[in-house]
Amino acid sequence: MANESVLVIGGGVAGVSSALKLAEDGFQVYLVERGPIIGGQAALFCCKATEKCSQCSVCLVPEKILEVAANPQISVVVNSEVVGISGGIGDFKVDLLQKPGFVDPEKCIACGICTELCPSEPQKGIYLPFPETAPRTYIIDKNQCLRFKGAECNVCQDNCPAGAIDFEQKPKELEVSAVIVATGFEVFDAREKGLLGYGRYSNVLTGLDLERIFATGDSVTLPSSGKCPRNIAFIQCVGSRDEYIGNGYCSQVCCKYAMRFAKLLQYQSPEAKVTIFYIDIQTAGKGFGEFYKECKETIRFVRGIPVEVCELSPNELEVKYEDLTKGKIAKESYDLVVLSVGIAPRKDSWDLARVLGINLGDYGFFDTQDTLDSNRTNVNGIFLAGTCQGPRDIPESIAHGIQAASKVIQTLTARAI
Amino acid sequence: MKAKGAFLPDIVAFCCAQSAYQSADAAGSMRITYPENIRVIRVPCAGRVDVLHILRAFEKGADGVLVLGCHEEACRHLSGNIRAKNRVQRVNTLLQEVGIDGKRVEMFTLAPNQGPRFARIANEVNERIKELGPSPVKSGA
Amino acid sequence: MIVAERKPLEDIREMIAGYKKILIVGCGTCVTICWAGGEKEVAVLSSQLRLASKKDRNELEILEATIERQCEKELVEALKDKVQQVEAVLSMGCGAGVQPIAEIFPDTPVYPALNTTFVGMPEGEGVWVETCRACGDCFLDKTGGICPIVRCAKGLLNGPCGGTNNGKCEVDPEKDCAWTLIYQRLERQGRLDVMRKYYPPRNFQAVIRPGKVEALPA
Amino acid sequence: MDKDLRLGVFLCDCGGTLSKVTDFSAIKAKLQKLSDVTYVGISHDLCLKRAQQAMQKDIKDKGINRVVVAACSPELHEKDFMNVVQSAGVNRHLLSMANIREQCFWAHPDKDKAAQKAMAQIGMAINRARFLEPVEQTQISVTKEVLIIGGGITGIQAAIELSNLNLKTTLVEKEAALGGKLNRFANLYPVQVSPEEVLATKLKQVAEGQNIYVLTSAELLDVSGEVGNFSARIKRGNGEFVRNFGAIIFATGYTTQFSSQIYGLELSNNIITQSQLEEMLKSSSEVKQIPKSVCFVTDISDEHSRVSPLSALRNALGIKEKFRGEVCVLCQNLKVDGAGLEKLYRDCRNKGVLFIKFDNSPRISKQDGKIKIEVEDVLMSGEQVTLPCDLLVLEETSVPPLDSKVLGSTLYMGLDAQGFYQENNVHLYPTASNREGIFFAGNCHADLDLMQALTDASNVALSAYQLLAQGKIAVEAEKVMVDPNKCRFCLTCIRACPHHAIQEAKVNHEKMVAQIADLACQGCGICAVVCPAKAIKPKDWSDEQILAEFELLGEYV
Repeated sequence: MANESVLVIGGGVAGVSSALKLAEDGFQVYLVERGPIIGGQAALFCCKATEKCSQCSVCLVPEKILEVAANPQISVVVNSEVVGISGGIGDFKVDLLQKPGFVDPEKCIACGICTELCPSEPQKGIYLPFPETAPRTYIIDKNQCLRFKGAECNVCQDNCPAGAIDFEQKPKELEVSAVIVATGFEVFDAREKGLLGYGRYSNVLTGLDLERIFATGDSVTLPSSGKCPRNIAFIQCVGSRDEYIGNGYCSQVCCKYAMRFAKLLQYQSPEAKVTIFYIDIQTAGKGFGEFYKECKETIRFVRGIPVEVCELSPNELEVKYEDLTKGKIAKESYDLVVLSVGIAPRKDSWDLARVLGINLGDYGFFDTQDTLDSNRTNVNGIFLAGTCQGPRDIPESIAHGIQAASKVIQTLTARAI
Repeated sequence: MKAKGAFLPDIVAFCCAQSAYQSADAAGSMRITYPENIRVIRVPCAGRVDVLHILRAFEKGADGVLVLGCHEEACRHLSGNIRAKNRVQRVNTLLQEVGIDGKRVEMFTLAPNQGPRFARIANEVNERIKELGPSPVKSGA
Repeated sequence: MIVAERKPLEDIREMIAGYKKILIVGCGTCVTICWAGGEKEVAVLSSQLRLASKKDRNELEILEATIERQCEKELVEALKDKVQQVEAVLSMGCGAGVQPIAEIFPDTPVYPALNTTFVGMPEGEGVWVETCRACGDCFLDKTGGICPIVRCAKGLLNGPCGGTNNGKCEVDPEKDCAWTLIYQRLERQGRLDVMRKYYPPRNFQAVIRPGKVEALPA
Repeated sequence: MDKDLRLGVFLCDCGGTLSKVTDFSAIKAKLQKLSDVTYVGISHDLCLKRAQQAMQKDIKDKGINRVVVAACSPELHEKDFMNVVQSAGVNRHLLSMANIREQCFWAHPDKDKAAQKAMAQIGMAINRARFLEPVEQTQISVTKEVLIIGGGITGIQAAIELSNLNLKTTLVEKEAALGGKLNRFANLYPVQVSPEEVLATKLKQVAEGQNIYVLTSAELLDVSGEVGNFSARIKRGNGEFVRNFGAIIFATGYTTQFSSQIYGLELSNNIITQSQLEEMLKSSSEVKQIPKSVCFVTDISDEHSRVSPLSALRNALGIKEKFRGEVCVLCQNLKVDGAGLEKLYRDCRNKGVLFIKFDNSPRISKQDGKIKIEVEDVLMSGEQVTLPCDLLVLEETSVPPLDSKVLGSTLYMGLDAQGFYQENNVHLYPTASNREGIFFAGNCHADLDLMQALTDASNVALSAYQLLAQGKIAVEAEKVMVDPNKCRFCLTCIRACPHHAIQEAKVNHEKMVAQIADLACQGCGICAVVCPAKAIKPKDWSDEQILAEFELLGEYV
């Protein structure tokens, strides 16, 4: 399979898994990422282990990123988007619009001197977004960089020992035999559910916020007071199983992460009370039934999704929900409310769909050709991987990424004969 | 050389390369500091850490020993972290027999992406060992 | 095989108190296999002793050696030059190992670091159970290969007693009733008639201590 | 350790940033004083090719035979440096690294303390280097054929994909025909294709696949050997034969089991299990009396598999389509966390299927043949509902096939609490067993729906393919070594090895000793620790190396 090349669009966990498998098989892989670094959403998530591993699989991500960084077969193209494609399987021509990234991954040795010297204060204009990035490259933050504020600043460029910073970078064209689309998902924007108060009340967070908080520190405190939360409510299915907002599907991850976080919060402060409001608890998956049973011992499960969250005082939130046992509206107060936001298709999927000529299916996820093949699209040679095709958790995204790689290899093998 | 008076414990931390060692790196990358008197020794799995390694560390003058492995059920070798835990317990008793406080050796579990947790563990353990004072077998102690 | 356990450290320290230089001898056979006196355990013990002496600020130098079998005089001879260097020897063999060393080196005090517990077999990782009392008058032919003298809490020859309870022993409900096992084994072999016989008390005097076995010349 | 040690120490100040913090020339000076240190070099960017070429040259020119690199974390560039060392003609394992960036200068703002720690770390790495040992690379040739156990959809799919990848497969199925559950299911909702169709297309592909050798009414008896060259004993009819395979894929699926104690009900003509219903729906022959009202009870036991709730949904719709009539599904939690399940649930509702959720199990009684179901409907504030029902369908629990336990133990593969196969590490290696070269796919090891099972199949197929495609596997010979003179053959390591990589062997045809299979060994070092005779040495992590690292305790601090 040597000297054939494959384009993987999207540097999330699915795309990375595809890329690694393809590279292992001798393909030259272009891993194109719109953002400045690969790893995708999961790279910003946190470990949810207590004494025991809760098997959220987040820890697989940094490891895979390092593998990509170390793999000569994979060239990572960041800050880039696919704007055009021509030809067909075996010889696609792909136009990349490469937003200037300014820092050349090939040259940057991630020494950190640029950050040190960057005059932009307090927020630096160039930095390493988080450990284990790949490419292991510092990025320029246009909102902070003085140069982008009109100043004649060249400090980083002048002082970079590797000469990696270059404010003019050129677009690219790639020639590849096949394409894997792994553009991932968007976290549902909880603001669309205005009544739940996200964005208005400081102590209403989303699952994503918790991920970030635990990823950067190792404990959560109330945004309002800095105190440790004592009485926490999780609200499930925010943006999932909801035809009114056009997401008539189960996101498949929220029940699991909510219960893991609930356990983690209680591990952090054992006296914390946790309530989970739900429609149906999804417990399929190896060993998860047992985990649910464990949770039921320390966590209160309430059937029914609250309609409204109000702020009584900066440190007190009131959750209004229908008490199904009594059949009337009930009010309970909490100091922290976590919205279990689900997986939504990327709003810009349609643009890529147009560029590549592939179909969108239910709810705006990419569609497949054959009901029994979740990778093949209507365009021969273009395959799907991960959450851009439908909701998946991390292990499933990895598996699906590998499956896509397998389909590519099989298809190209068949052509070779 | 050590500043007189202020007691800086010598702490040996055996770190599983699959998890703890990477979390130590992460702590550094995130510029989260922890006591510099902790000597990290990289091992392929917490299951590689032998009762003997720990005892010898004390012979060489360690004031405390840390064994850091993967979270339970996250061991690549299924039982490595559990074995390590049991060995740490055995060392506890072996040290007690000798008359050294068993609390000088401890086991913790982490994930590779838990830099902050690594730093916290390092700090806590450092404080605990300071409380206990220099190891009684240490020359000059 | 012979199963042994290490003595508590303080007992061992008492024995070797006052010596400045000792030799710890491991045995490469039974006690290695039951994790009591192999090269590893020799290293652990000497490390412990060094720590203890450092702690109490009294000097103690330790030599280590592990030989194939301590119960063979020829093999023990190999220790000669090491023994000459030390004031005392600490044997990590079974009782049968300590004695040959003491005999070969009559001028050097030899101390046991282990308690020899029983003849048995491994049950799980790191667990050994007694299976033979070495009574010298084997009864297994009549019990389907299960020894009631060891495995029945009462050592009955004509079991089971009234206390057998769903296959468990009344003395220790954790343990299986040996006689239930025997019954099942014999039933399986269609030899239950063996159980109907009465067996008079054993005369363990049959073996005059110390026991001796003289095989025909090979 | 080597008599003639020539240590080369390569310091990297990471683009000059680290030397801003501390004086590298001072470190260099100190290091040069140490015994055996023949060369100390300072570089600014060892992670880049240019500097690595220079490093390679230095190693050659100075005749260095042990390399110490003090730079960023070994997690980042250790492999690169190993390659440099190798390219310089020194064994790639004679490299030892000191992490002076992440774990010193980046972690400790106090420059002097950071520098002291760095010095100590380098010292430790040097001490370790003295005890490094070479490990030779070799290749082991493998059998380019895969054995697949289980001819259900997962096994079939794996076979097809392997065949697409030009790898021979032998597909072993217990029963007389391939297809497994596809032969029993009446529909595959939410997948809008009939099981017959799916099976037909798949069997066509199997027939067309050049490299697929199908064995029906056959069973795997036993496996010996190691990854790359397993030899499997297979029983067919009353014949028996042995064949060699490079890898083995288990796709033995699951079976269902009805336990009446969950309900205190015995099965009868109008109380049936899901699988009985499947048969009923599948059979083309007309059913005697068509049930007017059908009730499903699911998610009632503590068993949380996907299988049973899903079949309730599938068949609720199926029965609605086939017989009309009242259909009602009772459950605690509706399981919709799979592709298209929420949609399927809505279809059911649109077609008029009634869903009732309970917290307390419904009371089911039977008077003169008539079934009466009383349940508190939690969605109606716990109101008592009594349901007439002339066909009650009860859930089954999914259990592993009978023989999986036996196979599991004969092949030293772990089983989980329910007796399904346990992956090597459930989330790290989803389809790998604890043994190299043995894989699990489908419901024999996890709780999957159809699409997930297919994904699983591709995953194992690719793993097996990438393991065997080259016809040989590169391996590090004796990276963990047993000293046959010290080994007492106590079996401790053999029992302890998590990957079953150790088995018995004879040295010069008599003494039995433990021997480590290089291919199967994953280098965790557990065996070395449990060995009571200290007979096992992992060359990259030997006791000497580890102990050498804290020789310097107390110094530099």
